[in-house]
Amino acid sequence: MKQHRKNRIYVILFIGISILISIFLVFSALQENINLFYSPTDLQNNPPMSDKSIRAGGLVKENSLIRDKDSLKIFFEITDLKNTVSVSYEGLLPDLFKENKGVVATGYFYPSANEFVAYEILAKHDENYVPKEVKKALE
Amino acid sequence: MLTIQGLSYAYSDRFLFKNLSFDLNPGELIQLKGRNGSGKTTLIKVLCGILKNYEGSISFDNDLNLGERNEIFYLGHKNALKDNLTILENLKYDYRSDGIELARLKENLAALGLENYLFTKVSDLSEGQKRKIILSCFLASNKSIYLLDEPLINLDEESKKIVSLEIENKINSGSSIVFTSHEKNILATKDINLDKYAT
Amino acid sequence: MNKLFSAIKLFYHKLGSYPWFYSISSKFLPISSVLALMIFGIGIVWGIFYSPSDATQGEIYRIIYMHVPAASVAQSIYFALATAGFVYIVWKMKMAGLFIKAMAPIGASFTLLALISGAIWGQPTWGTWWVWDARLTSTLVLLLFYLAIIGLYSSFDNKKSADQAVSILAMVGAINLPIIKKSVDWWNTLHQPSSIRVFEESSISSEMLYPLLVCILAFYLLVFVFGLMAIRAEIAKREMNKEWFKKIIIKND
Amino acid sequence: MIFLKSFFSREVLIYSKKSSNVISPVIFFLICIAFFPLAVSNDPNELSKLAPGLIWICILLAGMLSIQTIFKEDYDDGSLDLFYVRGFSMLEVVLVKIFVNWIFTALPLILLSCSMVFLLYFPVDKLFNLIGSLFLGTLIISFFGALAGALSLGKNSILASAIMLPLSLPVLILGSSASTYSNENITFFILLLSALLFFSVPIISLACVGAIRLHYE
Repeated sequence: MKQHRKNRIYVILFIGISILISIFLVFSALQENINLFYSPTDLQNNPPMSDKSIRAGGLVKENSLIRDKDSLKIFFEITDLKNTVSVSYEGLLPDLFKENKGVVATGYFYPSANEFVAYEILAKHDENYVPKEVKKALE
Repeated sequence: MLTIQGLSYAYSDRFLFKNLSFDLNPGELIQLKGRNGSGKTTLIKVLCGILKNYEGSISFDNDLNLGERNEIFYLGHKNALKDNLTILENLKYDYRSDGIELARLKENLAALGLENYLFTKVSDLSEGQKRKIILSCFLASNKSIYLLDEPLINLDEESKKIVSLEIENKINSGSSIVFTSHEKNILATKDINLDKYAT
Repeated sequence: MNKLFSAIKLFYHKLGSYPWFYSISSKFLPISSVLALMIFGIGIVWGIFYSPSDATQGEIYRIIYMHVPAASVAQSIYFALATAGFVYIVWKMKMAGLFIKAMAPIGASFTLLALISGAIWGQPTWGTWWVWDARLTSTLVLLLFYLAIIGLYSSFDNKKSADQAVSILAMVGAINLPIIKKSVDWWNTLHQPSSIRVFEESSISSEMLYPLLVCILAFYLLVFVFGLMAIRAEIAKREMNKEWFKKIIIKND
Repeated sequence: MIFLKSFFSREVLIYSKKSSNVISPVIFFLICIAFFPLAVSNDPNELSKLAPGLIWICILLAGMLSIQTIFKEDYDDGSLDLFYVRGFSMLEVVLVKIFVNWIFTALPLILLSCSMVFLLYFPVDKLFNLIGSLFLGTLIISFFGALAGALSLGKNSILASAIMLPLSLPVLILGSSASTYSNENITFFILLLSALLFFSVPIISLACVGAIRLHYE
């Protein structure tokens, strides 16, 4: 067996084995369902520690938006049609923030008061396009 | 024994030399001649396997791809020495000096006048002295093929004599040498003038 | 079966030879450029004027007819470069190296077009010109890859090693692009879960889809035409002093 | 195999003798980190929010400095020619060189980033995440840097960074988010980073071998 042919086989083995290992690692990583994003139900069932900044998201409950007169404080509730969580936020709301539209808040959750104090709000946008006429027809 | 058939080498589609064929038999001393840029250094690099995309074939003891390479000693323009290491540290890890005991190397270094520089950094040495470090490996090594690119350049007279003497010893002991040099007084068994093969 | 195989092999070798490609392309060029411009005109006019306006975003979404084709063309040109790189490394076909050199600037300009149209599109909906969302960010990375290829090519003086370097980079880039896209998407869901699928064309209604498909076809034809021109220019540059090239020039004029 | 051992000790000797290899990335890293509080803001919770990303960016840039000249010295002084003459398999040469370079330049930076707990108010409980992800991330980045260095051997180094940085993007994303999330999610990131490592090691080192070869046309 010529030397350089042996080398070639080592190289191919080297590539094959390490790519197999990497595929195995990716799969085992995906099993590890980490939880970076909490829906109101997650917040109820297994609440994170309140000193950990987490992301909570859901639909803004119909007419649950209360604006404090003197300060910029805002209270509203987010729901995933199973449970609701009340959210307090101080600051400007993004222009796409509307009731029963999706929202993602980053902040701290206090299970005792079932209250989520957010320091950042991102508006979610519904995803698909529907021509104006069709949308009117649906309503 | 090295046989070369139809060897041609092109650099960015301009042929340096075209279908050059010759044999390098044991005990033969070939001097490569030709103007600057006629491809002398390139030919040496091709023969020792640094440059690979040549046309034609080079077979070593008719084993086509020069599989076992440790039978070739290559001395190039660049010395391949590490500047921040001392002479002995360089020699410790340089493949050209493997298989040679340290005492022999020290002997050769002393012969070439480097005996009290063994522990100085290579960066503090002159070009000629750096050259002598590699030549000390050359003096002590016994390979079957030597490819030397300007072995005698910027050497003092005395060292030139030592090296030329050693070249003759190696030829008599059956090794074969291809070298390039502008020295006149080395009697080569065969001359190859690359200008004849230029396109 | 092997008749077909030898036909492909013959075509493959012919593709590699400059003279054959140069003469064939001179025949194809006029027809395909007219065809490309025509389809481009139809697609754009249909998309801009005759398709319905969107419910939530009104008229501005029409930029989709420029942005989505440009982005998809930019992506496929890069993978074409990667395959050309693979062909160059494995079979040492000179034409493949030349293909990469010729197509890289075209790919880069279409990526730039996709970026600019994406920014214009993002402006009304987000209120800012640049949105660090998944799609635009990976398009920006694609642009960086193109610029790396062009830069690497120009830094070599010897054509052969330039082609080889560029092929290696194109292949390595192509292997890493999906990974980068995945990680950028994943990064985006971290900051903006189920972010706006503003740029996905899958979820749009059919009246809008047809003009979009026409535009995409038009863009690919345009790339084909520009590609032909660029490759011919590159062949001319490399084969200027060759006999066959002089003969063609003398024969033409 | 004997070649590997002697080549490894040769590289270690070269790096240990050349202290500038170790010191310049460290100095660059510290200066780079020091700029942010001066330029951005020095209030603690703002800095601790930015800290993971800053550390990763500065380590990426500091690592970039030394990794790109990994083959330059051997190419200039002719050692690479000898490897070809002797018929060493360039894959081993590349792997050993990258590993030794990683030991001498990246490890000190990782140890140094532990001090960021004080300088950048980095939350102490997440230090383990940071070190773990840095450990893997810097190794992956060294491979991309080596490829960039090999491709632009003997050319200006701006190009090398233009090649290396886009490739290191996934590592930056995974690494910096690994250091922001709490400890129990760390296994997810470590698994992904090692998957990336095992995926890019063979491909990128082979590309390096090809890239070096092309300078010998």
